[in-house]
Amino acid sequence: MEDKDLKKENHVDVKVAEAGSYDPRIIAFVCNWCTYSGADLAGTSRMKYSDNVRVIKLPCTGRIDPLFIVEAFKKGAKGVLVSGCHPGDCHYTSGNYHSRRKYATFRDLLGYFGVDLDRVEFSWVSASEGNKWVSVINEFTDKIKSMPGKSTDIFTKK
Amino acid sequence: MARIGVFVCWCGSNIAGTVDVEKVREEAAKIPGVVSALDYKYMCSDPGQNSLRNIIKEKNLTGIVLAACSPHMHENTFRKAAAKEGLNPYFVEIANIREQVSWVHENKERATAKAVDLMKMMVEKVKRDKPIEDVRVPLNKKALVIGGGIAGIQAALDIANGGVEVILVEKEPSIGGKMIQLDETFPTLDCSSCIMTPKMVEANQHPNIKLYTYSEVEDISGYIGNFKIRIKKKARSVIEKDCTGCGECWNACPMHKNIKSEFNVNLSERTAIYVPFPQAVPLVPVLDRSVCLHFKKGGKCQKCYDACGPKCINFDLQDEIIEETVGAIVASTGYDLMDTSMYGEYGYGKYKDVVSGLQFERLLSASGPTEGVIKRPSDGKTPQTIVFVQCVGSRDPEKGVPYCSKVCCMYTAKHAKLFAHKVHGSQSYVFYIDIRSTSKGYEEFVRSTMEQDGAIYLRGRVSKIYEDDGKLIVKGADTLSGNQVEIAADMVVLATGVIPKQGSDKLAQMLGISYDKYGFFTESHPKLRPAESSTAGIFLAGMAQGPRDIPESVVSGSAAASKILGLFSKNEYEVEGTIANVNESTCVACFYCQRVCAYNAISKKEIKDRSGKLIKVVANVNPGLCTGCGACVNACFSKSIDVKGFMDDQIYAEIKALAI
Amino acid sequence: MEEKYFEISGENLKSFIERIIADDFEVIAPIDKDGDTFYGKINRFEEANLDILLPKMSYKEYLLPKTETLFEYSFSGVNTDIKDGLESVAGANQKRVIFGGRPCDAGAGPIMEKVFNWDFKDEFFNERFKNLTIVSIACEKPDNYCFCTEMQLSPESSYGSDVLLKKAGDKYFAIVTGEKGLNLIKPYINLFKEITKDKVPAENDWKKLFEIEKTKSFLDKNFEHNYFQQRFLSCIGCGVCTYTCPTCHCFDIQDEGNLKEGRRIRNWDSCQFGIFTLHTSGHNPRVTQGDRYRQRLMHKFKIYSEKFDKYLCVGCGRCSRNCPEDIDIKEVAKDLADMA
Amino acid sequence: MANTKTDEKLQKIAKDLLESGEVSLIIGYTKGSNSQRMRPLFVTRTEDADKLSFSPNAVQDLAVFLKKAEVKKFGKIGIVVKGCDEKAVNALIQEYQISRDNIKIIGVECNGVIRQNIADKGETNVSESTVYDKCLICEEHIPVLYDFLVESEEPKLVLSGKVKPYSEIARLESMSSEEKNAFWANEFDKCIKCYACRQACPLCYCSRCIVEKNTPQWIDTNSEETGNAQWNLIRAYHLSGRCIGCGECERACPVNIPLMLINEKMAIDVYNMFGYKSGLDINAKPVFGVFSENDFNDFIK
Repeated sequence: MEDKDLKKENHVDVKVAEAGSYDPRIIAFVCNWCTYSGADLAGTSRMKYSDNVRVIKLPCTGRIDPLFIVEAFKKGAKGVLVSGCHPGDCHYTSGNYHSRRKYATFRDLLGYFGVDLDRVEFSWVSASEGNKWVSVINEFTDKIKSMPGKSTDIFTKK
Repeated sequence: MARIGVFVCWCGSNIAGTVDVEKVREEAAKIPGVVSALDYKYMCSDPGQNSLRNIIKEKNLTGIVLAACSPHMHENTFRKAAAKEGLNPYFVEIANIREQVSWVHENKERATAKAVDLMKMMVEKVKRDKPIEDVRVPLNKKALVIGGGIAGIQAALDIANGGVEVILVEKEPSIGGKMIQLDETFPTLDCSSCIMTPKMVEANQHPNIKLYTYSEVEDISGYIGNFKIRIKKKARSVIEKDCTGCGECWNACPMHKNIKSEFNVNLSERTAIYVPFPQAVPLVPVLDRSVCLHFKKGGKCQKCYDACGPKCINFDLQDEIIEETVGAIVASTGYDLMDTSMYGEYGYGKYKDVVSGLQFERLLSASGPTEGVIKRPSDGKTPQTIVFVQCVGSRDPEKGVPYCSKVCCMYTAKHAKLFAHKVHGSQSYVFYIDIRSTSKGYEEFVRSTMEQDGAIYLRGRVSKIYEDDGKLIVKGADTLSGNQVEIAADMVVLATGVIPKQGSDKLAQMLGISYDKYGFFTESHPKLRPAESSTAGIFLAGMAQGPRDIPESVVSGSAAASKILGLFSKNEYEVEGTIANVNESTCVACFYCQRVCAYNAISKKEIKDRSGKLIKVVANVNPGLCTGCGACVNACFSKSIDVKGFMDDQIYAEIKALAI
Repeated sequence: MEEKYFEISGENLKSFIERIIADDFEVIAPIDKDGDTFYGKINRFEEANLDILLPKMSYKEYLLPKTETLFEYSFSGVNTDIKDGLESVAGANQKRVIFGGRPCDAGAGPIMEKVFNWDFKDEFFNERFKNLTIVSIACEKPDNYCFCTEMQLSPESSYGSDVLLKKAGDKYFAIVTGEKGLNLIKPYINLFKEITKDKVPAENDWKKLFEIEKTKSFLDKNFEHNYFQQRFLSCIGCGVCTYTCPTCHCFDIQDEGNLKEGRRIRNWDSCQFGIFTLHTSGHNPRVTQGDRYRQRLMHKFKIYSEKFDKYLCVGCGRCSRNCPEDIDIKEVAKDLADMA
Repeated sequence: MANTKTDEKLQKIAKDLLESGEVSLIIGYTKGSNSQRMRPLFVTRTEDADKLSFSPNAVQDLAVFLKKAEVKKFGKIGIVVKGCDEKAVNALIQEYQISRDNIKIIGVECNGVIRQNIADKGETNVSESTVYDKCLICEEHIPVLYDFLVESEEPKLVLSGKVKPYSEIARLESMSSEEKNAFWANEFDKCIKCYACRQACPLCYCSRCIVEKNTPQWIDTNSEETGNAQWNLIRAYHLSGRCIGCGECERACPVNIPLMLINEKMAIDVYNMFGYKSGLDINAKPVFGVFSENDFNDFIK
């Protein structure tokens, strides 16, 4: 196929979204070494998964501040995923351990304030777990899609 | 004002087949601050890189975004290309629209929309990139090796032969470690001291090696290139430089009963002033003050002093503190054997003729207490039947450790073989769980022990050992035949498992390196960086990392040495500049950052005014140690610390880009 | 307009309030909430707590909301649309009545009005102030923290009220100070009985504890006095004094939004905050809490009065009652007067 | 009012400390603007020590002053603390804000302090219905650490169990997300962003609070539902596992947001998850400065 044809054939109008469908945005904060690589592996393995997710890469789970979750909700995310190396596998030794304490506490606080905890997901996905990445994203997306319009966060205007 | 260039790669049809690259480019052009947007078939190709470089030049870009494959693929390629045009290489951001878009999504509209989003996020991120300079740390080209076993000696020799000064610190009076205690080595059966002694001597005489025996590292501070070391040289009570090693002193010592020889694993006795073994390096005795009559009875006895020709015995010598500065460290502290007395059913400690593998080595050794004739400790008779029990403590999560000690299968085979060679007509039995003989010549070695030397291998565990009429009755299971077996043996040798050297956890804490739950030092990466610790400038070698045999220990010593020689081949150590950065004006010195830092990279810094008065204390990041993981950022309440390249502001901008 | 005087029975006052509520007036009155009393919207007369001396917060927020949108913008990629925040203020809340406040709170209105009009006419404030009708009730028993009398008002002052009610047994005397008040009661005038001024009992002779002019004269001369640093060591800079004050009016202008849409807002601010005067350079002219509390005193008792011939304080005593560290501004003002 | 024996003891300790030069400042309480109020007193001269006093109206946590630069300048400081307040001193030592060597802790046995808003209305009895909830769950009537202890002459607080401290927490926990959300939205709607909660907190010692940082803007500046919720969430998060429960934030709040329902909830949960209580041991490592490999992991896929 000529380059020109390829361009033409694939030209789409980005703005088109299926009318009436609920198309929630999901933001995923992932560590560079495990989950980001795991997501890359899903790509090189040509696995298919839901396209609602937007990944933000950070060096380590230890760098993923729970407050990013708040910011993601503030800016319109309907679900937020935090994912990093399995316990014991942290590239930086202990970033995920330190953060796990914070997440447990922060999540608790969010729940107490009435944030629907179904909207906040945490996972450990290693660089070899492309398939786990796919299932985490698909399941989370399905869950978020199943609760349209339910606004139970306290960070966006009602 | 930002001048951003966006380059959308087709990756042939890999991206362009699923993502409307032209649309991505059009959307990019609309973003304020984007002054150039281009799509191209293969951005990573030479023409692709050239057009990128040309546009950087033409448009005087302040940042570039590649919407292309994963940053793990080509981030470096594009950074280098940008750097060639004088752009800070960290002003390059990658939107991963291949691995995380085109290859995983099928709906073109939606894949394109996602690609546009990812591109926008990176545009907003790159707008907020700050120039990052890689950090250069000056190097003190001197190395410290802690532990003078085979791994440490090998490391020290390799480094020294590379022309670099080495300080070798050994806790015991002599270097040599565990290897010098061994008799012959598997699978070649060359004698351990024959191959070890020349190495020890070489280390002692090498002009680039400064040897501190009977010494311990007391304190370490600093970081790669600049570690400050305090070494405690324990008082030997012998003036080293004057001693000739003649032996008059220990021959004169009246204390020759009841002091067990450490070197012979309690199978013989030594004097209060002693050398651990005749080939000790240095051949200078040590006076053990805890048992010496002079010290115990108020200075009356001085027989050794009287006997000494050069008069080099000095009872008043004190511990000495030596301070050194080095640029790199090798931690090769070796191992201990597990205490097997918890296996009451084996009777170790109770029956004299139940010995450990290392004791058996000493019984085999020509330099050992029996001069190489195998004799029972109880009555000195030569045993005709020996039962060897493998996996004592190893692979036993209940009572011992869950890991495999790796060397026992081989040394047990060696013991059985040597036993057969030395005592003709004898019989050995080996209780094993599995035979692990996976290196060159190992399997053949075990086979020959079984087939040529007649050792009977029984797969199963020993349940009980007891004494009966001068014999040790060994009861166990042969799981292959399903029979219970009972063997009347003259001796039992336990292949005790290995554990990290006592105190290695303390040393690890001092060094700021991580260790596993057993106390073995952990590698920076178990596969790709096996010679490096988690802390820059500190390298690992030998059994301190985990069970391994002699060739592996030698390899690891050499590996650590070559890492250090590589490091020292430059005058400065270069670290990626993506490290933490403290805002000193808002830091309140709560030091949560320090608590969560896995690399000891945070220290306290005092800010003083011109008159020297303390204004405040703040956190300080050591660029040589920081890895840029960002745990400190997460720990900081006032947000006074940030990581270059992943600043809070940039993360927020990425999130915000999605809301636009 | 000349002042007009009326009598109204307790019963009729209740009818009056309930009828204005029925006629779509938003009536703001002291209501009991969370163990204290705050101003809030009432739907029935009984909800108002008319016995309480003063609600914990003033009703400043009805004149200067804690967050006010000045304008909003949206950017389509080509055009920018701007919506003036005043549009939502104008037209709304035209029928808002503050009922049951005290003369001190009422006195704050005109004092603030001066600030918002001396150079730049603040349309937001003016629009809100214009639409507010204030029906106050004179105090019978001021407490120890009250010092309106020292602040040129009194427990019975009608300054700033559109209607001032004075309780007398079962009934109230109503002093209507102008058109705004008269317009409010006109449709319900049959509930009121007009009387002549001489029928309204004369004001009590309220004693002053100190002369505020003396406080000012101390402040005139003693900017660097050690008193401030020592006395306000116990100030934690919480700003509760300024936030609950009916006359404190500092605000901070901020932008919220992104490339696509956003707004400019103004939020309450406080001179008690460390960063209030923090320069970008890192220099802060008011380093200590002593400096900051002095600023508050200066502004209230000196700077404002030099410009507007009034003090920026109505003596309500909220800052003292609400201060977590028990700093009593009346005591402080008296200290300063005594030292003058 | 006459000196009580407690007052005399306090005065004596303060005088001795000042006279011997062991401290250059004593932070204590003195009688306040009405008979039912106490206020902080800063004593630098021995003759002023006579003004020191203590009563069940001594509601303030004086440890808050230890974070003030103006106070730190005094160097060695003596401080009068109740059991709850003393935990703040410990936490400040743990977080390197003060040095144990620079502080003399004058502990006062406390059997509860009367809620200020009812004391202002004339309540003088110390009973389970008049003291703060924190007093009902107090386990440190005698401070855990002190250099001097002044024992109380007040009768011990009698707990019948009828008054359930922080009972709202259990009620809130049993609510649905929507109900919780509505509850807190209503509470935070009252917030005026005066940050009195922060200023009154002895452990909010940052010289530049996260709310004041605008690159990025962590917390919306507005005092509406978004900005208020973010502020209250982040304040609570930053104090989780650190709050020692003195309740000063809630007392200072001019709009009566029940902040202790948040702080106490987090204290309970942090204890349940990590076995840590703040401010009990100056040698303990703060809960977010350490981790365990076995930490709670159930919520992570």
